[in-house]
Amino acid sequence: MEVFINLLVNGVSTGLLIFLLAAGLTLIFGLMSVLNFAHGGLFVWGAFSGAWIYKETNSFLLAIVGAIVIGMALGWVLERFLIRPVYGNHVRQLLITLGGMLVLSESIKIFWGPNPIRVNLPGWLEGSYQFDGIIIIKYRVFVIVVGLLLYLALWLLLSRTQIGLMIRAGVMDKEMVQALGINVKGLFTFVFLLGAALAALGGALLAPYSGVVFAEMGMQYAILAFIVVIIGGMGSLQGSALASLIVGVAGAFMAYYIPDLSLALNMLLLAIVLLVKPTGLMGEKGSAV
Amino acid sequence: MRGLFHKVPLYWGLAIMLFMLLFPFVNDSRSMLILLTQIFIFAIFAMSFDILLGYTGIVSFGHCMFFGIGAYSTAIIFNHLEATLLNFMIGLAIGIILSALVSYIIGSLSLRLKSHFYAMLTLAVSQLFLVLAEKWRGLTHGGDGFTFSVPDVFKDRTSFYYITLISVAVVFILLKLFTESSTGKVLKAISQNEYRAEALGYKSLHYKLIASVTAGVAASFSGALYAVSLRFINTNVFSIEVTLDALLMTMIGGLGTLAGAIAGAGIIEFLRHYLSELAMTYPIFERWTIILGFLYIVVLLVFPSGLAGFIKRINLKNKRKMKKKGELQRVA
Amino acid sequence: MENILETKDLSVSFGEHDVIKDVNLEIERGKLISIIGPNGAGKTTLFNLLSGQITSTKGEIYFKNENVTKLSVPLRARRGIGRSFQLTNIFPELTVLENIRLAIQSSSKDYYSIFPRLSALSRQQDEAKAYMKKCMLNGKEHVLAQDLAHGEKRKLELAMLLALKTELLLLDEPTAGISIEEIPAILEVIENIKKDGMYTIVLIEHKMEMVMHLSDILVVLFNGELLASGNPQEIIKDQRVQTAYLGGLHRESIKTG
Amino acid sequence: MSLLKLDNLETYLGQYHILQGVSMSVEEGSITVLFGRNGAGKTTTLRSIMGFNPSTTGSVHYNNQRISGISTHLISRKGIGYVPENQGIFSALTVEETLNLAKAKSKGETEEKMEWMLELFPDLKKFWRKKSGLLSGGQKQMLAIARAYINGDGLLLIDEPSKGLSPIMVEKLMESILKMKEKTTILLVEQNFLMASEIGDYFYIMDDGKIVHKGLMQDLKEDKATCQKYLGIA
Repeated sequence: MEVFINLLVNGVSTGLLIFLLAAGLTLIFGLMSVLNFAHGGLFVWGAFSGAWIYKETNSFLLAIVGAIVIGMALGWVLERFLIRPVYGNHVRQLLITLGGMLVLSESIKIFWGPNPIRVNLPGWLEGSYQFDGIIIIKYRVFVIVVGLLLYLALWLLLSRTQIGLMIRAGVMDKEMVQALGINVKGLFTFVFLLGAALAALGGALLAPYSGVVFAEMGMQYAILAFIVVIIGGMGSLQGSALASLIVGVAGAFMAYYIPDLSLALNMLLLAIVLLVKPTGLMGEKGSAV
Repeated sequence: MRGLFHKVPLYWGLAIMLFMLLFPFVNDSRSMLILLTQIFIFAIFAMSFDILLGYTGIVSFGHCMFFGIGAYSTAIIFNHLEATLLNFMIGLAIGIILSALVSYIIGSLSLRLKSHFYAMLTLAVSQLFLVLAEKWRGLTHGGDGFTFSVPDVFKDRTSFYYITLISVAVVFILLKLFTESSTGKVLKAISQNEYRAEALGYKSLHYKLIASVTAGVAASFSGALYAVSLRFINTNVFSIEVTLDALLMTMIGGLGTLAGAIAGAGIIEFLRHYLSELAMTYPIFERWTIILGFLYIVVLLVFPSGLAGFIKRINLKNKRKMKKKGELQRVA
Repeated sequence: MENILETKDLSVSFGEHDVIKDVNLEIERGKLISIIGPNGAGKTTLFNLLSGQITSTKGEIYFKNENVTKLSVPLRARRGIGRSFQLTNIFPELTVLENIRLAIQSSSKDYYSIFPRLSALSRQQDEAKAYMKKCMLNGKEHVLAQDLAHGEKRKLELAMLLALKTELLLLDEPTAGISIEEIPAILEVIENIKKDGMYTIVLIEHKMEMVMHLSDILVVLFNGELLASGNPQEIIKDQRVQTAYLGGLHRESIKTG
Repeated sequence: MSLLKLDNLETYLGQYHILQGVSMSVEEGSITVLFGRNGAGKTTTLRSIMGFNPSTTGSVHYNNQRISGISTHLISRKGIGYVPENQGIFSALTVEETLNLAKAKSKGETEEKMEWMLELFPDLKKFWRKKSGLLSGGQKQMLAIARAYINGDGLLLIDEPSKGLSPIMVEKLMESILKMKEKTTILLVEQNFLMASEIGDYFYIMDDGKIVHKGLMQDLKEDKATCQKYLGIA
């Protein structure tokens, strides 16, 4: 029982971190059908800059804010210089964002060296809660709370605000949104920066959680996020949330019981979804085939 | 054979081949031979990628897996059995069969999906192979890798140089014939207008499968040669950088030309060689991957059709100029 | 003369809206039939039904006495139903010859061959040249399709249809988007094909002079129904056809529906 | 005074030369109908005005301001509402959300416009919280028109509103469009001659990317020869 609860908490918190990364990917894809391979690069930049700022200033809050700011700045550069020139050309988008990914993760090594760096938990989040033999690590609870709050905030943004309305309409018919006097390019930049901020935040939260960060982490998590986005259905926020939790929880259990197969598990999930419902759990736009 | 090779490129090809055949007599610098051997091996790899991206329009981000399968199959055979040519053939055959199988399975699962999905799926599967190679230590010795001995004919730099040179030439001719065959034309047609190709009665999935199996097999061959050239292997052969090399080489040389892939392999390998030499004095160049990354982005943004496209454009301009001149003269 | 194509009560509806209603057509081999009717009458939909792009909700299609109602586009193409589109659909980066060869390959058996067989190549070459001649594309063998003039692209498309061993050619506005100077050449190609006697052509066309000049039979479609068919000269004088074109039959259909 | 003026527009779609020198003007407070067969270039004309398919040469002036060459959202903000051929319905948004979105970048009396539209199309009020994708074809067309009017009341571009609708529905729509003339100017693309000729003031006829005829609708109705040449059969 203790093991079960611990694994569940682990899984949910990992799942929510993946969700932060996947949310941006799926929103960007839904609005502009741009598949941004470089998204994982923003995540790993968030992780490193968060860890670095925390070490320098000893303020966790500042670390998170700094990571988000840096992530957004890089996101702006990506959008402006890599993605805008290749709008509408899927193959070139794929190719160029992969290049962006490479440059982002390699430049990590220039700033912080090629070796993994250690990250410590902030003091007030160290330790754990204990109930009858069940040990729950504080930081994981913190991640779960933050993740849920962000999901709620995103949901409110999309369903209750005017800009959310514009985004939802844009996903369905970009041209018509323009014809209503709304600047779709501006809207896209907004969504892109939002996605970058979420990815960087995800990275910054992950760093103390895993205790060590390394440049290749970006690609690893990007693949996880892609799997989640496909399983959930391209362009669907709820789908991504659900799939993140599935992947996170299933991964946690797998890592405990059959550790060698944990990545294979995700591939298996992916293969099943692609075979049975290529549009994903909650995808309806028919982005597949 | 008219139409298969236009005359001028044929002469050029023969001249370059002749030069390469004579090269070891002119210059026996060991490092130069090694560099050229490396270029030949990667030229095969890049050509195999060109079949996918350039001729069929399939974006695969996991091409390294076939390279790695070929490399590991040969390496593991040599690790367990004697270093004979026969065993090389066995290792090669295993690699090729495995690659054909893997590419067939992945292809039939996902080639009917949109390009995004295929790109992602191949990336994910190739990472799976990376993990597999790291975890299956009994066979692969994990990330540390292992060394092995190879037949003597491969050990001698000059003879290995010729083996790889002839391999490039043979693979080039085979792939050229393939792209000029009826199947090759259908591939080209699919990359331009898939819907229309279907309407002509071609089942595009079958043709894409043929392309991806062909590419997988050729990549596996280059991987085997690569392993032999190093006499050492580790999980790096499954890394995303290997796929990126293929991308970079074909993009720089120009898609859909095969010769462009060879030229691209030459450019990238030379560049890498000199950059790593520079790194001895300027440590910043240790991170030459980032330079290649920037180069790749610049090529994509500024010369989307690569070196070959650039040359074609200049030729076209000249032709148009000549034509104009002719017209003017006629008017005069 | 036998009928190459017959439709029986062919109907299709999108939602509650009937786009084609109980169309019964009988098309004789070797004839040129023009389908006319005001916009929205269902002409293109009828074409889509015949070529297999969409499937009917009711009724059957017989091609050479075989029921093809349920067959897919490629299968119908194999049997000899071919269609040109309103926008030209060729492979821009292949040469004219290669484009036609692709079509020949598709209709011949050796289409999975991985290495070129020289004998097959030269046979295909000759065959392709014959089609090029029929479609007046002589001398353009090695021109990339993208460098052709607009009208020539249309001709190439027709040549590819013939190369597919198409017996029933469905031509959707073959002169649309083509400059006035190039139209006579296209007309000549269509007449060339018709003269052969092997091909049956169904045409959707708005240019009435052309329709009157080419057609053996005129079919008028209105609101998805077959309003009239027969000799062009007589059809054109039909009062119902005249009003249909101005949208005038709407009121009547309100009464009946 | 002419509210909208197109001067010698030439537009290409890919390699196709669709508009080959289109000049026309729309008088303030009128309904102008653009006729022509399929593929004549009517839809492209509207799309060129909206900036979706900008013309390579020529100009569009609205309210004596040049609007060709600026991006679509800025053109829209000048007060031009657009109803596309496929209606452009945001199927997952409710009627309420759709109309609220239309207000987002609109100036002036949006509440008043909204009220009038709901009065004109009471169905919209009835299905206020329904997803627009679930509306009937006619209701979707009403929603598209209401959205365009609320978004920009200076000029409405309406592309074939009768397409795919039952004759009764078409008649109802045309009546509503005629009523809307009280407060706005309308450029209507239509195939249904009898319907459109009853509500239109002026007409243009396009063929092969050119304007081949124009004038008062009254005159066209009597000009059987022109009617037959361009709209009917020879």
